[in-house]
Amino acid sequence: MSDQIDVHVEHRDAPPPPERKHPNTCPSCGSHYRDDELEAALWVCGQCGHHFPMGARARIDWYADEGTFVEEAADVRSEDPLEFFDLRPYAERLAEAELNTGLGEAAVIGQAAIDGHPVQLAVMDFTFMGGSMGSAVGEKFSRACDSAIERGVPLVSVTSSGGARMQEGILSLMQLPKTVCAVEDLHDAHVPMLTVMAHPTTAGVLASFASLGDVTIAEPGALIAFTGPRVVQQTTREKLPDDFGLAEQNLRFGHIDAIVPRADQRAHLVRLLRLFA
Amino acid sequence: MSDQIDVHVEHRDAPPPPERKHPNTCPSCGSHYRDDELEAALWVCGQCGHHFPMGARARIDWYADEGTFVEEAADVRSEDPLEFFDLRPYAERLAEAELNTGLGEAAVIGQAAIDGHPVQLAVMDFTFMGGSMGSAVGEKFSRACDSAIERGVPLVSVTSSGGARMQEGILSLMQLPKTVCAVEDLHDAHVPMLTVMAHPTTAGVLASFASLGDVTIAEPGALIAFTGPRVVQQTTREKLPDDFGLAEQNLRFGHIDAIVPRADQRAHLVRLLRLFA
Amino acid sequence: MTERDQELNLRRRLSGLSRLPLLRGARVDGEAQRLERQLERLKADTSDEAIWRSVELARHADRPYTMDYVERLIDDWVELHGDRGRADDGALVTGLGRFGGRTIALIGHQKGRDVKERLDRQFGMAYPEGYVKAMRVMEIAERFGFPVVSLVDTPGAYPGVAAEQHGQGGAIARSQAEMARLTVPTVACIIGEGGSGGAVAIAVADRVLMQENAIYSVITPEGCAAILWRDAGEAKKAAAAFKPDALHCLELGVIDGVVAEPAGGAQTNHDEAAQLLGGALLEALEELEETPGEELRRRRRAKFRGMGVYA
Amino acid sequence: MTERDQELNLRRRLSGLSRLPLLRGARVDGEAQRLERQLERLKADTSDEAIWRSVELARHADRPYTMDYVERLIDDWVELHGDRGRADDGALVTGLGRFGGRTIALIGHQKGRDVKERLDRQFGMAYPEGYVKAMRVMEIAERFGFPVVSLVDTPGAYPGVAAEQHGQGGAIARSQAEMARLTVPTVACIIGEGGSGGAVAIAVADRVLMQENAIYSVITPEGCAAILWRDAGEAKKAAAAFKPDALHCLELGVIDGVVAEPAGGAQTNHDEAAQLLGGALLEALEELEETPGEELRRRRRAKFRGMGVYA
Ligand SMILES: [Zn+2]
Ligand SMILES: [Zn+2]
Repeated sequence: MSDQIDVHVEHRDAPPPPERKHPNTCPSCGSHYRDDELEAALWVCGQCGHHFPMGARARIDWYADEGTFVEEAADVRSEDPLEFFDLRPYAERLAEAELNTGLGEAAVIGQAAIDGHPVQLAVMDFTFMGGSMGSAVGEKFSRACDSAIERGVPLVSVTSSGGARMQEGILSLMQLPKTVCAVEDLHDAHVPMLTVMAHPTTAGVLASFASLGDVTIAEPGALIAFTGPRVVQQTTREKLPDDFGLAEQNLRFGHIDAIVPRADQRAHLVRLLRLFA
Repeated sequence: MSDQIDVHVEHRDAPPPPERKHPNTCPSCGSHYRDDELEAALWVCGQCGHHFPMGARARIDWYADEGTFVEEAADVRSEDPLEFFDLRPYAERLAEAELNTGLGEAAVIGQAAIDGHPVQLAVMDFTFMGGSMGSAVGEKFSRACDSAIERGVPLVSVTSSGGARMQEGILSLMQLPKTVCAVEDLHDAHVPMLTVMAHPTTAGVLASFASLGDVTIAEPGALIAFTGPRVVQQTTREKLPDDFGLAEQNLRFGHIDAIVPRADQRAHLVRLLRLFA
Repeated sequence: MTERDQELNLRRRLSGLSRLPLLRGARVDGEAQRLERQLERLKADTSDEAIWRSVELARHADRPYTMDYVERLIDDWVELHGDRGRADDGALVTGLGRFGGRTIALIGHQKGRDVKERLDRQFGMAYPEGYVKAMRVMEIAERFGFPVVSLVDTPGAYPGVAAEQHGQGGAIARSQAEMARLTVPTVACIIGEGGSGGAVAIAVADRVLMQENAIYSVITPEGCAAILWRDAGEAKKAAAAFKPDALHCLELGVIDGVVAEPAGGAQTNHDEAAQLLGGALLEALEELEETPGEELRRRRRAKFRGMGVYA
Repeated sequence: MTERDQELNLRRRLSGLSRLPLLRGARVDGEAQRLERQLERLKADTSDEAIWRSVELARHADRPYTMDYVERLIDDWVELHGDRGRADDGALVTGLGRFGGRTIALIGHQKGRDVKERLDRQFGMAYPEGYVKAMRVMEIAERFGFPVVSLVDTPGAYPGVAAEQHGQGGAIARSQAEMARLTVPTVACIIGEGGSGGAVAIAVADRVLMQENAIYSVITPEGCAAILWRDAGEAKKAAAAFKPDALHCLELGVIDGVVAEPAGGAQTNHDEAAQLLGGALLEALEELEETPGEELRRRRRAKFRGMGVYA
């Protein structure tokens, strides 16, 4: 069933655990990098162009003019309304994620300027529970919309998510209409929304606010799919095209406006911000 | 080129000339009918269900409650702004068409009631120069929209046309945006438009008002295509599916709401009129 | 636990609702009374066994589907077909009809009763084209002021190659956006499986109801079990953990009411199930029709924007 | 005929315009002056030979295409891709950019310069997906108040099996309807071939211009000849009969102005052609921007509803 994707993807596309392979090893060409090398290269492989995951804070540092970012809603945290317990309690997973990532949730929002253009940022982070969207992520994204409306500045949204956060049950599904309603408020206020889809943008996030940007660009090689390749294969036994679900296929099929390598994204956003100013 | 369709279709789908085959011979099963037999059967073959062309006046008699039809814009006639002359002058073709059909143009419009529901009618007639749309047809359809708006009653539009009328050159193409603008005025006034597509509904008429109904039904076997099969074949050399462009294919591909045999159309329209009342 | 203890427990649970953000002013008037009326229903069994029974009944082969309700509740039904682009998706039925004296637009998943129909309708799993068709009918409803009723019954949106290539994620997002824009009254009811994005795509409504034995969830129990317990056989355990049943959805403020079914489940008596569903839909519509369209939209968005639990 | 006779003849022709219904009140202010300014241009040759020269120049392999103008006229160009459903149609380019200090949305057919690009772009013949893409960009323009500029250059919409199956006729109709709904200023210019429905789909604009050697027609000369003369070789005769050239389109009230080209045709000097086109587009936009959006829409519809000649 297609809804399995939400967590399948989260697991499948999670960075491999460190004990198996060093996270700075390029999965495409096998090149190794020191942390500072990768950081200087915006987490893009200098050999083959593979885009490593980029954390929310690093991305904000890269997009925003120095010293302009003012975080909002930093204190919003997930609760555990279902007292969800599978092999481990959800509460424990949350605590661990915060500890490992230094983030309170899978999204960071705030005000910033990009090349002097004031913007609102809403940036997801895949390392926090696979970027999954629960009540906290939904709330933070919605507040970013409101803040953009209040200030009359464009919203720049960066997505990276395996989908809805299963551990919050039906409330995680409700973050789809919640964020959609927030974007509709944005639309009604004639505030632009520019979306950058990073790997992976799937399931519940793709099926809600991620797909509603006025202009949508994607990172090269990003998986952008409602249902990921493994579940499609398992469910339908179809033969998958080589680039199934990748940004390149999505461009060909008309779902996104452009694929922009990370190094060019800031300039691309600045150009768009001038157009929507 | 796709624009060739406008007149190709007009010629290809015109009823075969009387000297070749009697017009009351069913092209599907070869059955013969007397005029009065066919008329009593709504010009549908009793053997195989083939829908013969139905003239505008006959269709109005069939749809409208007896004595309710009041024709409008009956005096609108085509002019010949280009003094168009191919193998014969356009003016001569027009005169001949009027003589042969007893119609002033390829569309008849007016007020009527259907099962007591007041409606506006705009009905095309394929026998008048292949139902082609020139300035007069465009004007009559537009006036039908205005009349429907003024009276606040649904517009029932029956299409049967090979496309724009080449002999009026670019002015015939302008009947596309003209009729589209008329329908948009209708939409803005929240007046419903119910469309019945008869054989053939092609080219310029399909690419304008015919496609903009709120609900669209088609007659069985009607050709509904922007570019007809012969031109597609000649231009692209593609192998055509058996039911290329027919109502049945259009239903499968999501272009129309239903295929309704002629005998059931009146009841279907009455049901829709109750819903939109 | 005595019956009295149970009721006390339920009352506590109900009062606990007011801690949820969606009850902090975002809800419509009369909400408290409506929830009050649900108290009786909340006395029902909410054990893990009861949840699993809902899962089974929601998927019961004899459960009434959308068209079974259309036949019983709608006059002058005219089905509308096609997305005006490339397909007519049989998994999602759309049309116009008379219901309680008014014209409504109806949108509903349809699973199919026999093998052939199930295949034709992809077991109720819609392609993007299905959601585009739904949006077209919503636009007609908006233009003519017809209320929109949607009946949700899908394991999820179709998970295939073509569905992805035609933009499944975007279609689900835009269908929700369209519902968030409407100024006509909208009522949705989960009548069987309310599976993930494919369900919520047509359920962004002023009133969202669930039949007593319907389920509404972000993932199937099997899918959840396969991932978290690494064993699809643990579906029952998964369902108990994420609680897709109507009572828990009501408790979490995700739905606005529970619609009773005949004793033993809707499959036992389609006519009675239809009567009960019809009554609930009509009550919801009549109440909504008193509110101006712009205000309906404002409240609808506020309701969904209030959903979730966070600190 | 002396030059004086010619001018008298042209003045007569110009005054004859007032008999056409579209000049009976439906036109915008300043129309008379604009036509007056065209008088100079109307002195040009309107013989059958001249018409055929236009047909040849409109199709000239070196004629500037949409992207040639974008490169020369637009700053901060960002192309927008895709219909959000199933394809990105290369025959129709859409994007945003700065033009004369304002952000505009631009829509244009693109034929392709070399063999590979021509095949990729289907010789400028768009699929329904191309028109859906155009509509999406029009919606962005409407939401943010960007004027829409469209450059028309197509033999016609793509005449293939898939194009029909995906709803070519409906897409062309809906693209026109979308343009009829906009409240932002819209300017279209035929920059080469304006072929039939595929052209008018993006040309329902407040101001429709034509380059001096562009053609705008309901059918290709070859198509017309094949049918009416039963000989495609009679294309020249057909063109003379249906008069697709700019001057006759102006005379018939179908376009609002003629844009000069470099001597010998736009293909001789792309830079100069772009400068002339840019000036005309800018003049039209600046004039339109003085009018409120609702009024623009009203006048736009009135203009097109006034087109045609009948008794
Ligand atoms: Zn590499
Ligand atoms: Zn027969």
